[in-house]
Amino acid sequence: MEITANTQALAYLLAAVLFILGLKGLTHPASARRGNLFGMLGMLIAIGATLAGKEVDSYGFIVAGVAIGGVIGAVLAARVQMTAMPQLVAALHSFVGLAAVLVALGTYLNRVESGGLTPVLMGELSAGIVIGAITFSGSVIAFGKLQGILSGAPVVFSGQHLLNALLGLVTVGLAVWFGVNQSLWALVVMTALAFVLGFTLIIPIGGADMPVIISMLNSYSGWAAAATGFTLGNNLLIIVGALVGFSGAILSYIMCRAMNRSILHVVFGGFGGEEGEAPSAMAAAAQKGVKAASVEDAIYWMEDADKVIIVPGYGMAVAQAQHALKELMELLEEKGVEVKFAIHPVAGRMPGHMNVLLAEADIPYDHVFEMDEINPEFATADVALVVGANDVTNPAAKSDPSSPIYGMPILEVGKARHVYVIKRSMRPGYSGVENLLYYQDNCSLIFGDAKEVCEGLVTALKGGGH
Amino acid sequence: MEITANTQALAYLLAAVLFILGLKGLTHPASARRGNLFGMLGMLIAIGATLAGKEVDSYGFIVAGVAIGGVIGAVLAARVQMTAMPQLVAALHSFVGLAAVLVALGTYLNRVESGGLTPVLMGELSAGIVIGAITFSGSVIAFGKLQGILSGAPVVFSGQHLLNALLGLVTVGLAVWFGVNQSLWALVVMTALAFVLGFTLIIPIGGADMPVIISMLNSYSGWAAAATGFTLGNNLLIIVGALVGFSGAILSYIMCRAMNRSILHVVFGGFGGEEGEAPSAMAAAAQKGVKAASVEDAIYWMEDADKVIIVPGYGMAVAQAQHALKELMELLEEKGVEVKFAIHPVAGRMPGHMNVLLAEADIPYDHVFEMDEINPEFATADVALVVGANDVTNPAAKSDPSSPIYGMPILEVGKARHVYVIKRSMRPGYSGVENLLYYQDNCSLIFGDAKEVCEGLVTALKGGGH
Amino acid sequence: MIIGIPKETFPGEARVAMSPDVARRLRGKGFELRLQQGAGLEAGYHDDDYLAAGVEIVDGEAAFAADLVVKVRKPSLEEVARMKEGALHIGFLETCDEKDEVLLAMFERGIRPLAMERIPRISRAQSMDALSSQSNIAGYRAVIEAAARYGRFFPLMMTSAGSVKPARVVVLGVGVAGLQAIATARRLGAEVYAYDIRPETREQIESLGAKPIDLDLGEEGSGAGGYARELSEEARARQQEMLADELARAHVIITTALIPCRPAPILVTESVVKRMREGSVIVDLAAANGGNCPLTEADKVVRKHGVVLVGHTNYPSMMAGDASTFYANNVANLLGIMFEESDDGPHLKDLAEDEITAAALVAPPE
Amino acid sequence: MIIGIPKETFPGEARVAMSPDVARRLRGKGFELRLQQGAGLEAGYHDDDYLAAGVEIVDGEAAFAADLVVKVRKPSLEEVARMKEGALHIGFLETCDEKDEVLLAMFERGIRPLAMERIPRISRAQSMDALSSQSNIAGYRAVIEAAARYGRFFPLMMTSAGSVKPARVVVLGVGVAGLQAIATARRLGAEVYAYDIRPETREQIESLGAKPIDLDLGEEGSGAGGYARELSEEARARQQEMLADELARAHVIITTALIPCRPAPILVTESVVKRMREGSVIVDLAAANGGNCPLTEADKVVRKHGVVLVGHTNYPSMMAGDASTFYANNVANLLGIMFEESDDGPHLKDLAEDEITAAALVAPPE
Amino acid sequence: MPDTLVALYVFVLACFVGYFVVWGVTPALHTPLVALTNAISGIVIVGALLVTGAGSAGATAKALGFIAVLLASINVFGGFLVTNRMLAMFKKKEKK
Amino acid sequence: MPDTLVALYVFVLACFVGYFVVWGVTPALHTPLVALTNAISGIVIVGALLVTGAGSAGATAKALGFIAVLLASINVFGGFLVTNRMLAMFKKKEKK
Ligand SMILES: NC(=O)c1ccc[n+]([C@@H]2O[C@H](COP(=O)([O-])OP(=O)(O)OC[C@H]3O[C@@H](n4cnc5c(N)ncnc54)[C@H](OP(=O)(O)O)[C@@H]3O)[C@@H](O)[C@H]2O)c1
Ligand SMILES: NC(=O)c1ccc[n+]([C@@H]2O[C@H](COP(=O)([O-])OP(=O)(O)OC[C@H]3O[C@@H](n4cnc5c(N)ncnc54)[C@H](OP(=O)(O)O)[C@@H]3O)[C@@H](O)[C@H]2O)c1
Ligand SMILES: NC(=O)c1ccc[n+]([C@@H]2O[C@H](COP(=O)([O-])OP(=O)(O)OC[C@H]3O[C@@H](n4cnc5c(N)ncnc54)[C@H](O)[C@@H]3O)[C@@H](O)[C@H]2O)c1
Ligand SMILES: NC(=O)c1ccc[n+]([C@@H]2O[C@H](COP(=O)([O-])OP(=O)(O)OC[C@H]3O[C@@H](n4cnc5c(N)ncnc54)[C@H](O)[C@@H]3O)[C@@H](O)[C@H]2O)c1
Repeated sequence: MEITANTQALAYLLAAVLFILGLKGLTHPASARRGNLFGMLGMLIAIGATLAGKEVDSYGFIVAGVAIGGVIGAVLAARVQMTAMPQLVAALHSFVGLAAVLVALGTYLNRVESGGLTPVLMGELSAGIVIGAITFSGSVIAFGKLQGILSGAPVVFSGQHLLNALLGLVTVGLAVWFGVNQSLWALVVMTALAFVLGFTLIIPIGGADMPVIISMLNSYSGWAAAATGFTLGNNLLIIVGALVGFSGAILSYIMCRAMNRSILHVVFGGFGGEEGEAPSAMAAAAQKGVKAASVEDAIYWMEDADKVIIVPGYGMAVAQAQHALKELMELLEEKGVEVKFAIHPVAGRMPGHMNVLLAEADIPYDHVFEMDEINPEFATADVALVVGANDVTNPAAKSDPSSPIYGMPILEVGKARHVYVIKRSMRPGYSGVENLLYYQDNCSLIFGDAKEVCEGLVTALKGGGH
Repeated sequence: MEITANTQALAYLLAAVLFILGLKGLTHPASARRGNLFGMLGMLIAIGATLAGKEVDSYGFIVAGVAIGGVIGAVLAARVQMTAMPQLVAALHSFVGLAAVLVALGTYLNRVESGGLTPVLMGELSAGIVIGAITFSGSVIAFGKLQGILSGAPVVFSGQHLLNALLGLVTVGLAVWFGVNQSLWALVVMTALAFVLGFTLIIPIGGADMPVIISMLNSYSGWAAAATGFTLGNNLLIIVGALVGFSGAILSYIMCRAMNRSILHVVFGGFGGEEGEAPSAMAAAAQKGVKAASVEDAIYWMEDADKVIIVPGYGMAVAQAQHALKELMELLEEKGVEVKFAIHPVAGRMPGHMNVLLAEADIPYDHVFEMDEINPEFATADVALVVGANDVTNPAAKSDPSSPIYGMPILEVGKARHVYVIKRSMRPGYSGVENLLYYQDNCSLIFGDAKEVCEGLVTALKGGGH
Repeated sequence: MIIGIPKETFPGEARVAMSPDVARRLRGKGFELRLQQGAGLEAGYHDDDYLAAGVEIVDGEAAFAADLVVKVRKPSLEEVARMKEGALHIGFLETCDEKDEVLLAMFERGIRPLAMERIPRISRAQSMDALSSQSNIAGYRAVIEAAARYGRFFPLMMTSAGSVKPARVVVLGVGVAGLQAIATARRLGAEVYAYDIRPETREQIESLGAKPIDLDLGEEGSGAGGYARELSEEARARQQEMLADELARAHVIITTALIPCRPAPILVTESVVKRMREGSVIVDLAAANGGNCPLTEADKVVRKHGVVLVGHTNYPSMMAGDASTFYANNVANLLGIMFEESDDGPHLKDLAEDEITAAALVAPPE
Repeated sequence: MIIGIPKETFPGEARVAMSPDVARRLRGKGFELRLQQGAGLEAGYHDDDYLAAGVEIVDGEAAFAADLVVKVRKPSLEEVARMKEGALHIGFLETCDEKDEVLLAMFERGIRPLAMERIPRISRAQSMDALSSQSNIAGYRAVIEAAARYGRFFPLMMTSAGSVKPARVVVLGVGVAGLQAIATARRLGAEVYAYDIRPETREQIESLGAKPIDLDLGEEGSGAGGYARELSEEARARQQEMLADELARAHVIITTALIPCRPAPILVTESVVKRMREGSVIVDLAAANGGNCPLTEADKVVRKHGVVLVGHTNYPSMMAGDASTFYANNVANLLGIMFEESDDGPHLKDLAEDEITAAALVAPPE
Repeated sequence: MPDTLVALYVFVLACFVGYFVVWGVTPALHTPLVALTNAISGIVIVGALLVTGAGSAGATAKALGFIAVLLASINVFGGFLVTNRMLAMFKKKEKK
Repeated sequence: MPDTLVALYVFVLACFVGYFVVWGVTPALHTPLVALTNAISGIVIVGALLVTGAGSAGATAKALGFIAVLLASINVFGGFLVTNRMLAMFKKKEKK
């Protein structure tokens, strides 16, 4: 069944709208799954409308390509370990990039034959090829770093920015040359240089910044698609390409902000370079294999938990975070979450230290439990929020006879479904012993001053915007 | 100098981008003035490109119209009282609506002559006329209500929704008839009915909802422009029309949410009708001519004030808002605002009531001042925030010898540049005397529980989003 | 206008009716002040301080022989005899009986007494209301007293040597003293419950973070002028019964329930005291009026059924420094509406004209 | 294993080494307990309560004639004589002198004493650390005492009868007692400053919302095991001088500065006391060791230069109920690591093996 | 693509932009934002110009167009200036 | 309007939509959002289809196109399914 160009255009518009709604949906947990569905539907419509359009009249290769690719994609997606997701996404990116390059080359070949080559078109083609190639080789490097094939450490060498700038200029020069002279060698060299550029752009970037880079490469792949759209005069590709390109860029920016990184620093590895306190704590954590988390991650699990147990320690006192905790408690209770405070007998630096402060913040006594009462409850808690406590949660006290705190009873926070620990650094507590809790799978650290983080939790819980 | 269609299209695109940036700019105080400039520039480019285009080749009427209209507009804008702004905006709306109707009619006439009438075009024309007409008569009514020519009270009559629905249906029917039969009488009757519909849609809506309605009519005028764009095949009109139409609708929704009103209720006057506590307090306030304000309004002035004086009273104690006030204090101080607490000797219900609570929240003693110390400072304060205090701020104690509190010294909050009072209702305080402070020009009330409002202030101060 | 400030002679009274700071303020308004030597000593104010404030230090005779005598406590008959005929007297009169012998003695000598306790409880008069200012001190001090006599912690404490539950404090009567007692006990970390017959106190109790005890007596407890009224026999019995369980679980009870010019209502019965835990404390601020607990003995601390009963009747005197300042301020504010400033010093106004002075001035019985 | 709990005979001592609750727990572990009749009375625990917990009520002889005697205070020579040969003794020994006559008497009779004050300050031992648990009480109680003896308000108060400034409280020595004193004074609304020679206390002071006083002594104050070390002559003089102005402005001073086995350092000199405001209060928790203020008199409350000096030496005893529970818990936790459970009751382990018992056990001098 | 379809594409995308652009507006700016939106909706002037300026336009159409130009001009000039005046009120004082 | 201009209009507007659409995303959804965006960028498949499916396409072009279709398909299928798996982790338990 062949459809008219108009019907196809309408279908394309519909697909574009679905993509927009899909992305919007993914910004909020409640609508995320629906968002993904919208995305799938949009893709289905886009492919269907293309195939049904009059431009496509030979299906053999297509069916084969889609079938093979589809199966590979599906199997990959189904088999991959959850922890290997980032690699997979990087790999997928590289495919998009390569596909964009191939499409541009194919278009060039087709047009050479049909003879519709204009300078504008050649420019569009070049853009598609260059961006696609950068996306490809960049993603390959990212994949290698994530997979551990390449070292995750940032590879910074002097003159790196100069080299990149030079490569970029030459590539652009070649594109212009190609546009004006239709010279095939220019096309080939340009393509090759673009691949190299992707490599030199991404290789200096450290493993910690990879999530941002993946998002950035995503953005590149969007621009490549848009360029392809221009080449083919296909509005759907343009819309979706621009959409992906811009939203990917914004997303990278948002991620950088959340991680307290400078976007410039990330995109051009080694730029700027000054790091604040938080990232260095994060770096230390990353080095030790400890998970760092954001306020929003914690809130995500807390806001519809059944039970949250808060474990205050000396850090809460130092930060004077008790008032913020009170507010957090109230907000959670408004959402129907049961909130309890667990007080270890030696938390803080004097007997009853936590009691004084919690009472000051007017936290009702019936919410405050001593260790023996509350320990059996951790197993049924969805989240244990450890606020500036350390030694009193350290499982080494139970398991490691060589530890100076061996034999001290502890709060068994590790039994909760999720554990979030608020502290400023990887430094140990009073006893100077490293806390084994942090290496547990269900435990993440939120680095920062306890008061600021708790206030952040409150703000996040209140939502804010949209 | 005539420009090519392509150049014109590019200019139009630039204008559209400027309009988008303009609107975005207006969402934040820092960029607002720049936003307005962008808007002006966009309009200049749009008009210039149109005049320079090949479609326009007779300038006499145009120059006259623009000159006269421009002068009238400028004079109106320069002369109007600040308090009469809403009326002016309503009046301007009506002009847009009428202009849209006239343009549609004019296009119809032009096309009848040149003979390019298709059903699609007729449909687009009808849409432009109907929406334009509704905008016009609706804005006229709104103007009348705001100006006091018509009564501001909601005029609700039974069967009103039925009538509107009927009118709407008949109008649409006539539009179809016109499209199919090109019947002039259908066009005329349709136009007339649309004017009536604008009237019946807006007349039931009460004065308190007028701001929202103005924004809604704004949205209508956008849709009218978009319809005109379709008629004329002009992409700029389409973009800007859709932009104005959709953003106006969203803005109406946002305003409703901020005022705690249902958008349905507002747009179809008298719909729903159940009102929460806040609106009824607002209603009482409105009746007495007391200004109600939102948390964001207060924050707007507080966040870059030099000095804010907080006046707690019994209501703070009832709401236990002291912890939230502490946080507010800290946030303001972070922004470089000087924050002081003013304690009236008889605030609360026991001697030292406020002191106990402020100390509980750990508000440092050196921030807390007694009446005699702080009274001279109100005159230099940018904002006085009265949190659940009433009698102790009542100027009647100084001015009204018949008042039971006559002779009691008060906190002279009225001397601050802006006064925001947090309380739940228009009910008086302990002494049962109405507070004359609320009628002062610089005073606004924020209705709600003191704790909730203070937490709202904290959240607003933290920003949240974008 | 000469103001005389004699030394208080009531046994155990440490307060003085004037503080150096307030004296300085009054001097500035043209009053002459004469203070009996050593009158402020027990409150921590030396004669030197007064001298520096422009007060003349005199002997007792001279202090009484003033145009206006300012005292804290009710004067003795002998003291009345030392006053000038036709003088004014400001101070607590501590009597509801207009035929009281001291009053009669005053009337006889043409002395016009203004009773501090009769100042009406209107917003305007709050700054002259010595009953409030002194009750406030009593409320604070009662809790300190209770904490000092209670052999355990007030706050909750979870320590490596075990946990202690917070003390359960019940405050009966939520007037000025009761509110301050609630606030102070809460500060120390106790779990505080409170009860009053006036229903409007519920919100006030919560405004201090404490928990109100609700009883349904079937009778309204609010009387005139913000004071409570006396309950019927029946309601009183119901009240005692309904309170019993709450009180028996308390570790500290602070009672402040008073009805002006009536014996204090009995709220804590002997059977309740018997049920309380060993070492519990009852501080009875109504001890002077018979006590809210019949076991209290005025001016004594006794232990009965293992419970410590504190019957002090003069808490403000235990904090004589601040109490005297407050009192002196109240007096000065009262003088502020009694006198008109003029070039030749302050002039007495017609005391019947202002509702406050009219109410405070005790008129001779017909 | 029979545990004997005699009545404390030290003058004024109201505590008892065992509480009914803890006794019940020990019974559950197979210990037999014998309590001297009436031993718990002053702490508010009746013999009946102990009986109900499975404790045998015996006379003094039987209580001492146990395998393990648990006491609070150092026994007298006469009491040592009543103990079984080779018995164990747990309690404070209150001496740093290994040649102390009571110790020697014990060694002579083969009695092995475990000194509660020698339990090391490591995380694991916190639940046995009676020095901490009792200091904690002293810190709280010291503030209550100060508030009761101070003739003014602790908190800031702005009232219609005038404002009072908050009391300025300075805490010297920020160990366990000092921290609790800071916390309690802050609760009451005082403005609290604190000082210690150990620099790590700075953060701890702030963690309670108080303000640290910083002095630069040019010398490090932290000693071994969390305790302070004694300063050089020179540094001590500098310390006194630099503190003087801060202290003279204080209304209440609570001193807790101690160095184990050394006389208490002098921090508040007479000249400072003279400069303090009339009616100020100094509570000297170091009174037993000579006092941080030379004017303090142990076990007395005196007034010098208008300042009240409180020299009580046994605050825990004033809160004997909670103090005894804490102490009993400490003892029970110590027993927990001393004994191994087995079918035929608890078995004593080798006390030299665990670093805690090894440190607590006092060995006869070579 | 035919013009109407192009118009539809543009319309739909512009609607999305309109949807997103004003979220997060500070309440204090509600009124100025309405005023600016109003000014921008004066874009119908472009339509009016086209109608009036068309050489082929008849007299009636020209007349209608003239009125439309006039009205829309009032709106454009008035709208932007009013917005400007409102925003002037929102000028905060300089921080020292 | 010529096609290239139309494309430009569409491109610019789509950029704005792209700019606005992901603001306010919950951090917990950052990774799934990247995954979805990745899947959507598989839209190049449309280009690949057009190149491959063009009757006029030469053998080289067809071969290139085929590989492109294959790669893009992996991306499309893999991308959406991965997103789905990630989101499955985010399924919260039902509130009682
Ligand atoms: N209770 C007593 O009587 C007493 C007396 C003396 C000693 N102790 C000992 O003290 C310890 C108490 O355990 P604990 O878990 O309460 O404390 P902890 O083990 O000392 O740990 C406190 C943690 O809080 C963090 N922290 C400090 N300031 C912070 C701030 N502003 N914001 C966020 N985090 C902050 C620190 O990590 P960062 O530096 O990375 O932020 C530290 O790891 C035990 O070892 C106990 O034996 C207790
Ligand atoms: N200090 C003393 O010793 C003492 C003793 C007795 C009497 N008084 C008298 O009490 C008065 C004290 O003055 P004031 O200004 O502190 O109190 P006030 O005049 O009684 O006013 C308190 C205000 O707080 C508002 N409010 C109550 N609950 C609230 C909540 N949850 N959230 C927000 N607002 C709330 C009330 O308005 P809404 O109901 O509209 O919310 C009320 O207007 C004086 O008249 C004084 O004479 C004082
Ligand atoms: N100008 C003013 O606004 C002002 C000034 C001071 C006091 N007041 C008000 O005056 C009122 C009385 O204050 P007060 O402290 O002098 O009171 P009070 O000393 O006379 O009595 C103390 C409390 O005991 C309560 N009481 C009496 N009988 C009782 C019973 N059987 N059971 C339980 N409670 C009982 C009373 O209701 C009162 O609250 C308060 O409401 C106070 O706020 C108002
Ligand atoms: N296991 C544990 O972790 C544990 C248990 C209990 C106590 N501790 C620690 O042991 C330390 C001592 O506690 P303590 O209460 O028994 O101390 P303490 O009673 O021996 O002394 C009280 C305080 O006085 C201070 N001091 C001594 N000389 C001083 C001087 N000249 N000037 C000022 N201050 C002086 C000391 O530094 C100490 O803080 C504290 O740090 C406490 O936290 C640790």
